[in-house]
Amino acid sequence: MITPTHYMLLSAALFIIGVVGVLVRRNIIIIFMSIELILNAVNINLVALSNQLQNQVGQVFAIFVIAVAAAEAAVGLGIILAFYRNKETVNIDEMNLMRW
Amino acid sequence: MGDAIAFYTLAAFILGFAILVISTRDTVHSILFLVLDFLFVAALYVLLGAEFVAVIQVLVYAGGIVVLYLFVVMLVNLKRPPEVYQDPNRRTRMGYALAGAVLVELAAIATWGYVTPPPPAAAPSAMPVTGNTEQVGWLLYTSYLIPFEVASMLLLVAMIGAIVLAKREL
Amino acid sequence: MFDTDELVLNMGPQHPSTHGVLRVVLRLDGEKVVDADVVIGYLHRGIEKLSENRSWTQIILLTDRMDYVAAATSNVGYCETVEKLMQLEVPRRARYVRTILCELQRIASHCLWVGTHAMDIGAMTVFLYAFRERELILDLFEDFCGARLTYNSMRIGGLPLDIPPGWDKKVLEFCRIMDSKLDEYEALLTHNRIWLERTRGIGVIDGEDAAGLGLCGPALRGSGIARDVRKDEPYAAYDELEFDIPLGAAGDTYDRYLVRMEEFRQSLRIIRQATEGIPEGPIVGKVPRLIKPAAGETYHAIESPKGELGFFIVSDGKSTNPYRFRVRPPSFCNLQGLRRLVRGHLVADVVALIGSLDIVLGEVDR
Amino acid sequence: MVDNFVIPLLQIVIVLNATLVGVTYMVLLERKVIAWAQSRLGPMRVGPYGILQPIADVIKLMIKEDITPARADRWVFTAAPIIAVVPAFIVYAVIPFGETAHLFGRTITLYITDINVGLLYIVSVASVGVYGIILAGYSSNSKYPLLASLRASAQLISYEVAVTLTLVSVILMAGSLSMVSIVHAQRDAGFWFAFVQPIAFGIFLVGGLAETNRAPFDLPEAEQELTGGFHTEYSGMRFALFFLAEYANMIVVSSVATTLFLGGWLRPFPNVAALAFLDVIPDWTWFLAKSFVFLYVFIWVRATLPRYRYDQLMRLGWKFLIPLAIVNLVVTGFVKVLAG
Repeated sequence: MITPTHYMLLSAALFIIGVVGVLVRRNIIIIFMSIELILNAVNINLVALSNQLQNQVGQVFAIFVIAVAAAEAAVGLGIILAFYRNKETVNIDEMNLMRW
Repeated sequence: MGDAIAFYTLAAFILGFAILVISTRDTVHSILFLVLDFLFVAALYVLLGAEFVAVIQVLVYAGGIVVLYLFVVMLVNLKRPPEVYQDPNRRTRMGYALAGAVLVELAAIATWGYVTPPPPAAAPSAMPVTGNTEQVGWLLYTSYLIPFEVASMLLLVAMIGAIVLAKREL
Repeated sequence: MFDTDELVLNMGPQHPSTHGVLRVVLRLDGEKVVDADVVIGYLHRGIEKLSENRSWTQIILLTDRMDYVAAATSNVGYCETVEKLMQLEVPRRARYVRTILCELQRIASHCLWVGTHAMDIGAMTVFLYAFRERELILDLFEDFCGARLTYNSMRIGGLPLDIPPGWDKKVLEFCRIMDSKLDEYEALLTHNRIWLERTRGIGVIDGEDAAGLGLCGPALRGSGIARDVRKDEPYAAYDELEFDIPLGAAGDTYDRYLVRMEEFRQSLRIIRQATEGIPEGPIVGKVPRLIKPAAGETYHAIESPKGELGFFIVSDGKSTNPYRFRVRPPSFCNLQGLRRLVRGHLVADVVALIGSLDIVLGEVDR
Repeated sequence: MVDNFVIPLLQIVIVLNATLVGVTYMVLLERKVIAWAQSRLGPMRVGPYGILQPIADVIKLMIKEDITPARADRWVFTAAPIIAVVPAFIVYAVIPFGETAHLFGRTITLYITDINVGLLYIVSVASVGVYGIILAGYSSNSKYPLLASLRASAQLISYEVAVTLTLVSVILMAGSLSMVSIVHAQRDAGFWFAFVQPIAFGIFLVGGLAETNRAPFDLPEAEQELTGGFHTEYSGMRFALFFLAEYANMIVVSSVATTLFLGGWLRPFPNVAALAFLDVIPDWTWFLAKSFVFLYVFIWVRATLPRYRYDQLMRLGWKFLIPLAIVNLVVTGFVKVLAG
């Protein structure tokens, strides 16, 4: 029997993988992708609970999360491009100036 | 039984690909694994009876957002590997340790903190429509109309922001 | 301000739309062409040097190999230069036949141009239509001299053979067919919105710049400069025939296209007049058995389909081959404009512009 | 057992095989039609009038050497054609070729499945197909394919927006995302949606041409500019997979257009009782005939029109088609609300 706890554990594990990606990797594109993983972990939770409660509100929120992720990706990648144009790098350890 | 097999298979794929996403050296491979990961998450949504979210997951995440990532990776054709330089003050092990601590905490909460929820509220039955897509749509355009509009505004702002950031000369 | 890398793209020498073995090294910013280096020489056979070791008659067949899609024009150009050097009188009948051949050749060459140009821009049907009509011209040439590509169809002082009986009727019949086929091409292209968008305002060059770069032929007339050797320094029978020189105004790819399309019709007009007015008479003038011009030099140009095709020949008066032989090929001169034309345009326009200049690499490299 | 397992499996096998054969003969049809348009004969050697040409082509492609360029990204290079071809085929799962057929005493549906998010499923699966093209260009480690795949990704994403917006207008009319329900809605309404949504229909056709990389939007594979585009470095079977994907996508687009705008398997004028004698013809015939018309138009357009340039294509998509689709959508919504 698969209970919401199973989904929560899966979600927690996915969340942590994302967190590790954010903390450990230095390529900013990979870090962004790790953030997407984290958002997906949240979505799994929302949808699983929505299924458990027989209430679609969780799915509505999952859709909002996807919308926010799209916005985040657009702006974030815009920043990456602008940054790359100036510094020719996507390594966050080299992004140590507030302005140039 | 079938549910359990499906869940464990999907969970294994989701976690496996997630680990590959953050561990692969080549960014493009990483993006490919991310797409696969999202597809399996979508399959999980189908398993949970949320077809609409599943399709949106594939359409927006796999078909839209990740293509954007791929686009950016191809635009920044790097002359040197992106991760050769490491900040001397970086504490990678600390990162692992912190993440592990959070995992333990989350797992503990999920396992012992989860209380069986009260029986479903009366809200769903008040909906005049049946079917997953219709219900999600109904909620989006009634109870959650304002958040929906805010989200669309956010997307608009993000779009303008992305154009301003990425375009060289306006 | 730093910028993203420029991408260096090698277009050619093996590329489907560089019309041969042209190599263009493009420096791209995204898809925008920042600069272009034109590299030529992949088809260099040393025709000019070879000619200095051939007898005057043998050179005719070398000129076939320069602009191989308009071989008859090169033949005529060379023979007229030698005739000018030797001050030979060419009979009127020969001059008329030369005019017909030159204009047929112009239509054949323009057919090839309109086909490949349209193909470069993606309209592949025009290509096959144009080749269908080019085939008719090749048949006419086959009737006349037996060859379909490298004609060797001219002799110093006149023609090798008289026109076969009934040939003039076939030529007139061809003119009738070609008239309607031209409307077909134009129906597919001239008012096609995509075609307009792809050619209007692409590679604009004003008359002054075009002349300064040494462009010639339709590429120059597209910019509004009325320079046509057939009118300015008439040769063959052009002074006796009526025709107009179509001119463009904007100097863009579309105007160059329109100029060439109108040249089709003008050529047909010339062919009709010339065919109906072929005078009787000998086909060869008084030519010495051994062609050995007196010492001297001369330059003579004719209007080939691609522009001003000039021959500069020096004879030392002693040997039976030229002392110096130099060609001013229109394709080579037009190609100089490419770098100026492509700057600021997109990769897709580069192929449109190469097509619009109508180059033949055999002539560029010689 | 039979109903849940054998019949669906048979349906899948039949649809897949029919599609494969359809694709190969689509290539022949295209060559023939274009040849006739260009006053040629087209393939004539293999079999009478060249009808066995596709078989020869397939054999040729299968036995040709499969080359992986040096310094290509080997895994991605191999995966790209598969990624391109799989979405093109799994879309067929929801396309209704007809309603039902009676065979050996059973009633069999003429579609593999009818899910209630059918249309969104098609759109989302098709959007995954983009990866095949992008990754092919990227992994070839060659400049022309890279340029082509950058073009392709931008083009496909842009036109997807316009196409999806037109689909929303149709969904508004039908009140359902299920492909079968959309056809039923047209039957109940008594007209094809092409007549009430002509703008959406037009945008869908143009967008469909662009989504399948067909002329005049075949920039990602512009032979004259990019020497073949994203599949320049591919050969043999892997090249054939791209080919397969492209033509399968063409069939998908025409099938979707038929279902959404031309009443799917319905006979012409489904509300005119006087034409009821047409019901003798099986419904899937109508579907195939209508799809064929679209395929023919695709080929016809290719034989006629020159190619757009990249920036013009983008301008057409973003500044013309998408605003038009939005206006159409809003107007449809208003009419729908006002009408009841």
